[in-house]
Amino acid sequence: FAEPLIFELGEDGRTGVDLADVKVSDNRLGGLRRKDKVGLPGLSEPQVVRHYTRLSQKNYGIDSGFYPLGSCTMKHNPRVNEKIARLKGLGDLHPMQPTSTAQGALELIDTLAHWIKTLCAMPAVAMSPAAGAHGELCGMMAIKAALEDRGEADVRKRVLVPESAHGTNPATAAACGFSVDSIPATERGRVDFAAFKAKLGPDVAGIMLTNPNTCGLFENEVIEIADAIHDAGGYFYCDGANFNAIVGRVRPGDLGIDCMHLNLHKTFSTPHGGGGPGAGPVVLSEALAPFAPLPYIVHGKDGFDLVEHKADSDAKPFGRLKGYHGQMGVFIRALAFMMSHGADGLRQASSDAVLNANYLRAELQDQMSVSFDGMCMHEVLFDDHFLKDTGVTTLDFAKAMIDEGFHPMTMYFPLVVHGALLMEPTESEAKETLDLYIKTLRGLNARAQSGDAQFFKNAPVLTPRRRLDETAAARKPVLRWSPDAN
Amino acid sequence: FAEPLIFELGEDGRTGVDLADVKVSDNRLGGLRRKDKVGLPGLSEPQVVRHYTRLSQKNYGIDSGFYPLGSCTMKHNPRVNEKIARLKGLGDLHPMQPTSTAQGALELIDTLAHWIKTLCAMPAVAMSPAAGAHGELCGMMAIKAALEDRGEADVRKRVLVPESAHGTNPATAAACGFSVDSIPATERGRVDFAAFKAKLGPDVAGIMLTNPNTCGLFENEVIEIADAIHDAGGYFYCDGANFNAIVGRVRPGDLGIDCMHLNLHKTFSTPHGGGGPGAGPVVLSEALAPFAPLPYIVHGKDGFDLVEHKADSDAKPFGRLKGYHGQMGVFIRALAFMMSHGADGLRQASSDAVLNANYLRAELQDQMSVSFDGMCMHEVLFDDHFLKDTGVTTLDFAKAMIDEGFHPMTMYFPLVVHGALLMEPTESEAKETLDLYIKTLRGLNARAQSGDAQFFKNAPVLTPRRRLDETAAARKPVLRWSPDAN
Amino acid sequence: MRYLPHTEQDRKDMLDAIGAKTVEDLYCDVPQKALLQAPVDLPLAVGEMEVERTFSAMAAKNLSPSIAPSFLGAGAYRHHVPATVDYMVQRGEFLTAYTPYQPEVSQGTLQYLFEFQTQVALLTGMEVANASMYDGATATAEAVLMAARATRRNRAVLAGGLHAHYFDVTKTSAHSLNIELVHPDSDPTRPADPASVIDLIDDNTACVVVQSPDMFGRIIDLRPIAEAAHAKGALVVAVTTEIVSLGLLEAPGNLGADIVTAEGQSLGIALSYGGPYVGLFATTSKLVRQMPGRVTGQTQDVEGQRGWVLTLSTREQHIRREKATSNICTNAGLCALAFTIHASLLGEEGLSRLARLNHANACTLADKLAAIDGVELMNDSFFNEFTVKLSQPAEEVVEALAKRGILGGVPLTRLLPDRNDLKNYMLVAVTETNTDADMTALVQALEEILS
Amino acid sequence: MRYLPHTEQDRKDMLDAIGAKTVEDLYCDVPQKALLQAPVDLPLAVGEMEVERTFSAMAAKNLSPSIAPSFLGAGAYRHHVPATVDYMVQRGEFLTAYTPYQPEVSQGTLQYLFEFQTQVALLTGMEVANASMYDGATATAEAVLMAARATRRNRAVLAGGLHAHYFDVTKTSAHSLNIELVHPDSDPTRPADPASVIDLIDDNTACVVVQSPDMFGRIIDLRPIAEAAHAKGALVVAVTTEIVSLGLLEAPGNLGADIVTAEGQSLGIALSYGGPYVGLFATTSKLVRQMPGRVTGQTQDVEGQRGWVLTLSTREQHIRREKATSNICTNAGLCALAFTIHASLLGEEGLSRLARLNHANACTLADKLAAIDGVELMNDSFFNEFTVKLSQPAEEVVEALAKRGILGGVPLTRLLPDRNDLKNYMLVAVTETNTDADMTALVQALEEILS
Repeated sequence: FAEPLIFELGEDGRTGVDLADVKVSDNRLGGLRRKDKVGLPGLSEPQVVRHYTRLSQKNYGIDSGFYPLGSCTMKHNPRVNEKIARLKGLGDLHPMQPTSTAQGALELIDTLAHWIKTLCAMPAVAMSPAAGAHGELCGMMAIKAALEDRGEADVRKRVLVPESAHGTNPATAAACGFSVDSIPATERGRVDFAAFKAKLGPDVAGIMLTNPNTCGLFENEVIEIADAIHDAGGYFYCDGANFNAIVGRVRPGDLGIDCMHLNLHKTFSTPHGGGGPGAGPVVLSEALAPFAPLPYIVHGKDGFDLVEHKADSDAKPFGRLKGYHGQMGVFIRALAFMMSHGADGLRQASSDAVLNANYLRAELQDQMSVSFDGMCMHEVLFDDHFLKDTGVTTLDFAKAMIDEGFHPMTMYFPLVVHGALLMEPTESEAKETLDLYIKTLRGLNARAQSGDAQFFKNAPVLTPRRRLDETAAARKPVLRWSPDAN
Repeated sequence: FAEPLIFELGEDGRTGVDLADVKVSDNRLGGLRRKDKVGLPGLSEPQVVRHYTRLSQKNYGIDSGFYPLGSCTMKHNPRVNEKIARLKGLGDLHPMQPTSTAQGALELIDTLAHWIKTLCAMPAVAMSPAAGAHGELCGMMAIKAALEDRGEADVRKRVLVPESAHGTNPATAAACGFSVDSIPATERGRVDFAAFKAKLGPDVAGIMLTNPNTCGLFENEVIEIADAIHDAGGYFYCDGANFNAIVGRVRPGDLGIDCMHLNLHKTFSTPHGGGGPGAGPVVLSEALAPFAPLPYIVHGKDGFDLVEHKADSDAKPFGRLKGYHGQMGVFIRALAFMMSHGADGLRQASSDAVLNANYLRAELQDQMSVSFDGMCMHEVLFDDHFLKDTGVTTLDFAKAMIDEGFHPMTMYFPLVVHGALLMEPTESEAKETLDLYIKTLRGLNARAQSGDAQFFKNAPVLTPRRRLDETAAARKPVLRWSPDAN
Repeated sequence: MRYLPHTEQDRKDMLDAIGAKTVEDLYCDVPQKALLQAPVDLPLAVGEMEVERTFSAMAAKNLSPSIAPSFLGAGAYRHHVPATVDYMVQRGEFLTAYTPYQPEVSQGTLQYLFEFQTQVALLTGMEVANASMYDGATATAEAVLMAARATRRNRAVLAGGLHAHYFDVTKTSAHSLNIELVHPDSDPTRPADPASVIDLIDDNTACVVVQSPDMFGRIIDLRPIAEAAHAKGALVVAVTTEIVSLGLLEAPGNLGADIVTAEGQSLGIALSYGGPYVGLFATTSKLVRQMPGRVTGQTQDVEGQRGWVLTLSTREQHIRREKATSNICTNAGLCALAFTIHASLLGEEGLSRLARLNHANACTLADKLAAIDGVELMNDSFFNEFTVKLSQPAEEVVEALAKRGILGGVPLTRLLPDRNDLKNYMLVAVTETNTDADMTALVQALEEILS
Repeated sequence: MRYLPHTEQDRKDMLDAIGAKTVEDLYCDVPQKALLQAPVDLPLAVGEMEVERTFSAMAAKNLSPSIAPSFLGAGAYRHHVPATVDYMVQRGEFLTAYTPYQPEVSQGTLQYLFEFQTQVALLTGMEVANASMYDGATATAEAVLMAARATRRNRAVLAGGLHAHYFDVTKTSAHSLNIELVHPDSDPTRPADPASVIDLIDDNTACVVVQSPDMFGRIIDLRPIAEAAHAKGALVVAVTTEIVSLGLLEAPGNLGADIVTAEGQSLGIALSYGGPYVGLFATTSKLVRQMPGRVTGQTQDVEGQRGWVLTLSTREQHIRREKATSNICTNAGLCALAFTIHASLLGEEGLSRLARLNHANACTLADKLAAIDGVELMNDSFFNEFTVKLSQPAEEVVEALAKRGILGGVPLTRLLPDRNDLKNYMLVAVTETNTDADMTALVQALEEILS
């Protein structure tokens, strides 16, 4: 059933909140009292509840079923974390209350920082970035600040980025004023080490490498890459989007990286429905630690203290990335997730994630075309070779999965293979779920091979909406409701 | 998608709760340590979340859409009440903690009692009954106790019950050891006053009358009925299932009733998903008040006190109905609902409920056959006369409504009309919702009149399951999963 | 008002459509003298913020067992409920649904009730269970009525260890139907003696009701009693107030029970000052058509797909009216859901660990308390609750503990007020939620108070 | 472990299927020396109960603004959020979904984002809005970058009243892209003077950034500044840290703004010690293709049914990579949802009442405080926050208030630490959540402290 827009449901004079109707004078409003109405619709509380309930029913989440969206680490979101995040004394704390009244909050952030540093074997972590891309910005700004500190910022302007990287990597480099130089991949899906070395030079600021990479593979020459970039005077930014494969098994600090962001909302499972909020703390090596942004926590004589402005003389913070002190609500949930698992459980979780991905690989490789041989990490990459001559595209195949009750994998990313299908099962999924998924994909492939392309072209048919016209949406954008237009 | 039973999802060794694995000796178990396994399946937390999420998606609630189930008062369930019921110091109180440590809880119950007594103009209320039918039991036991106190219990064994009554009324009378004598209805849908008077006699214990009655009509001779039953030496039990029509507009105490239960979960909107929990406090007249069951609250010198055993000499409690002190969780929500509305809002709510029902009546009466002329109260009764010769039954019609996104009305109740369709819109519904519902029913009726009976016989088709075989279920009952059978 | 959607214009338009001038016209059938002309004398509407403030203020006047070390039991137990349980129960499709009269759009409710019935049957070791009742006490009363119906006898023997509220509720129901109850005195001072019950069974006895662990925490062997009862043609009703105990103790179905009733609060359900809870009711296939309460059964739809419906409704009031097996109409659906989700999260392993943890903690505290001067442990056997005899009146001790911020136990005289001989006895319950610090606090406080 | 479904048998079976002996075999591409052989040095797994205890203990070390009278603002405001908001946000289908890459199964997310965009556009008086950003500060920084792109100029004038964090964040971003920032000193001691900003606009100015109410609570008339900026070809970025103010104050879109950025926390979102919040970003249709961040657009499906998709992705990184309008990839979806639900509950009437209530309470408190010896009210105009000058250093006063259990205000030097001249100034915010008792407590405490 179509659900109207909230603007189509309202009526003047209704409200879903009861508040006193006080009059105010204009004396203290600087002559700027609003003249017209805002235009918000009036609804009763029951109407609002029903509207958003119905909208939610048009959505698919992890709670609904398997969600193997590659590179997004869609794992179980524990509900106890939601409960904890709402505790009085945590969820209701004001960011500007005196630190003497927020010692528990600072302890919490400091404890989380300790877990992160220990898991990464890194000496420092900047907590404030609000998301993965924000963390990238933080890391690259720290690199830039270090280069400025060395007086080489005007020279070292080039950043090396593998062609398999997420789009945010080059976008971040650009946002920091760097130019981007793309490194090709080998046929094993890794950085072409020779090509990489050939690109090194005195103008190189550093490399942005995702490891495990976006093909779901561990960069087996990562230590050599680190050594080489360091030898060339550059820094090693590691994109930690795929940290879930190695938590408790491999510590980034042992690989020679200089900075890496963690997607707390992905790896450590905080709900980020609809695409956020996230949190992207960045671990920093000794070389970059002094440039960490404000604010940060220090252990003072009266307990924890929050440095919001440059204070100690060794610190050379490159600035501030965000209002206040970071995504506390995400910190709480991430720390609860970590503590629940413990050192043992986190290690088990990453192993199970890798096990699940390899199981999919093993059980599907005779049907679908695995892009690269060998063991994968926590996600497995297929390309559309197996669909050759069927008339079925990656997109069609994905849409058909929806009708079978599954959220599709990531499509057409990474760009290094044709018609990519990137599957990330995560550790949350039981073997039975994977088995059902495997059976379904095998069935769909049989259907594709049988020549029934139309079945795929028609899909999905069981969804609230069928295929949507994205071209029309972009050509003549309608980005809001308005009283006349709709 | 079919969702397996939880027993079909589990695997030995999994668990969704982490608890220490302590060993215990048998020394203190009286030789009765369990020998075999219970047989519960093992599931991880994510599996449990997904399973019950999916089950919920096969359900329809008020949050999903319009739910005009007659006589059930399916109104909006405010979420703030859920929040309040979970407050520390309320939701976690133990029933046996010293009353000195639960003064706030007793204050809350006492405040709710005050609201109930004021709304009903009655001097006393018994709070402990757990549901409407339990309240009926309470009321009839109070009547029985009063008759015993008068020494007439052995004589007055007959209870008069209108034929339109809910089945619980005669069942309750029987559970109290009374015989049931049915009073016919007039063609106006009310108690046949002459027939009622003719049935009065020295063996009559009382009358159980629902008012507004189950036809959605106010018993306009209720005061005469009260006078007559009192003159005959009997008591007047009023079934308060339909109190929602008259809250703040008519006080039962002004009508001469001796006792009446309130369905807090219906009239005062506490969630009772799947059929409970409820709460059925019973207001009592001066005549019945001394017989109120245990426990009850009194105002002592040190604050509130809870009388759990017969104490004061005037009281003649007929006994205890339930463990502890009543449905506190329901009390909290009901009182929050009452306070939110206030005296003004409650009166407005009942008026709106009656307005909505009459609006349905007015807008549908040319299409569907209204059973009784005149204004209705908060629900409106149709019969299947309008479906005559269409081949469509009340059941078929109701099932077709499901495919249109509505929960059906109550069917085949009350029994006084043929093929009843009893609609109760409640005050929660906006005019737009009613208009859409009206339009839908008119459309369905047009289809029925057009001779397309098969459409109705096939319905519903858009539901997780289509029509289920209830006869087979009853003939050879399968009431549980078992390892072999399923 | 935030819950009411109509504007004044809506109301006017609707009155016009009805052909009424005012709302009062709609109430034309109400006798004029009974129709109120103004709101009743109660406070006017307030906003959500004010409502929250009012209730928070009332909550603040109570001593919260989440904050105070708490050792209260007597039929209601504080357990840790995983957050998942409450989140799932609050999903609108569950929370705001009603009785599944329309099975096609109620398969969620029906399937969880079927799962609930199965879990209850498994836990109790019985063949079938209903879809829940109000609480353990009312379930027990219903069991006695059912036994009377099934045996066509009108006498029931209730063992002395039956929870006082369960006895009282049963007595209230039995009184109405002239069922005679025989109830030997409760005596925690001597070991539970099956003979004291067995001797009371006669040829007119419909059933014997035995609670284990009993009101004093003692674990009772049902077998000799069941044997004696069955020999006389009487049914055996086994009662459990702490369902978690069945993770460690033998299921009553394996000990001769014909009907098992229990309080299900321990799994998934907030203490909430005594309700709403969930009554469990299980029995044998043979007796199923005598069983009170709602029940869900498996069937198929027209396409042959497995599904569930309410069934055996020929026992119920809307069909049978005064001949129904019970007057109970509602069940405790949401509480049953909470129970089922908690049980599903625990699973075999979780329940077993939970039960062992409870018993281990109880053993620890029992020994600690027994070591205090002025405290005597009365129980040879127990699960997570036991009785102690104190050197001072228990009610005074409990008040003194409360003043120290400890909810120390339930004085037996709160349950049995006429038993002055028991005034020094206190029930103490321990669960997985009690920390070592809790226990130490109780021990130290008792040492001070009793010294 | 409760979150991990695999049993050891499952793991073994899966390894067999893979053809691996151990889990270590799966990590064969990791350099051996970097592969850990044992868990890292952190605590081991614990149950839910222990986790709750740990966090409750940390929470107990903080002074909760739900308990203490609280007058803290400075860009984050305590408002009453209806319970409905949080219940809806927590529905699993919303909570556990991700970016709506598959629109057919994401219409819920997409439609609420479309509603959010519309609400933001309506509130700000602008033509279009994006689907949210991290917070108000980052949104403002992005606005400056966008203005530089759109005008191809690299200089921005930031009015002195811009929130210090917003300025700092903008400075950090601008530094990377060599955008020059001009920022006159913040001065709450004199009335806000448009001329001080207007004089700084030159022909290379990409934009002027003006906050209203500004960091000191003053309401700024954007019109003269906008006129001057537009005359020089510069864009106007209007900033609001308290979105509720737009229920009472003129929308910046009606005062000449080309871009509006705001902090949306006030509607629906918990204070949560500073995040996550939601950045609002609105602009004109003309500038829409320069707008950063995700955006939802309306379209049709193959059956002609209205639906929504993510659109204008040619601005974004996964298409444009280093040429994207911003590096921002995620939005603040759940926060946007909370904002939207709260705004929907309020509606026109609710928002207007809320805004008036805030202002009325602020007027009341401002007058009460101004009457205290040693307190001077600095503002001629304000919405729900104002600056007072105290007779003692504000940081000390705030600590003294905290000792009395009152969260009294924000010392200006917390935001502007270099401004020793402002050490006696304090920001005080008042909302609908402040009771008369709260205000009385603050007044009395200040009287004591300052006497």
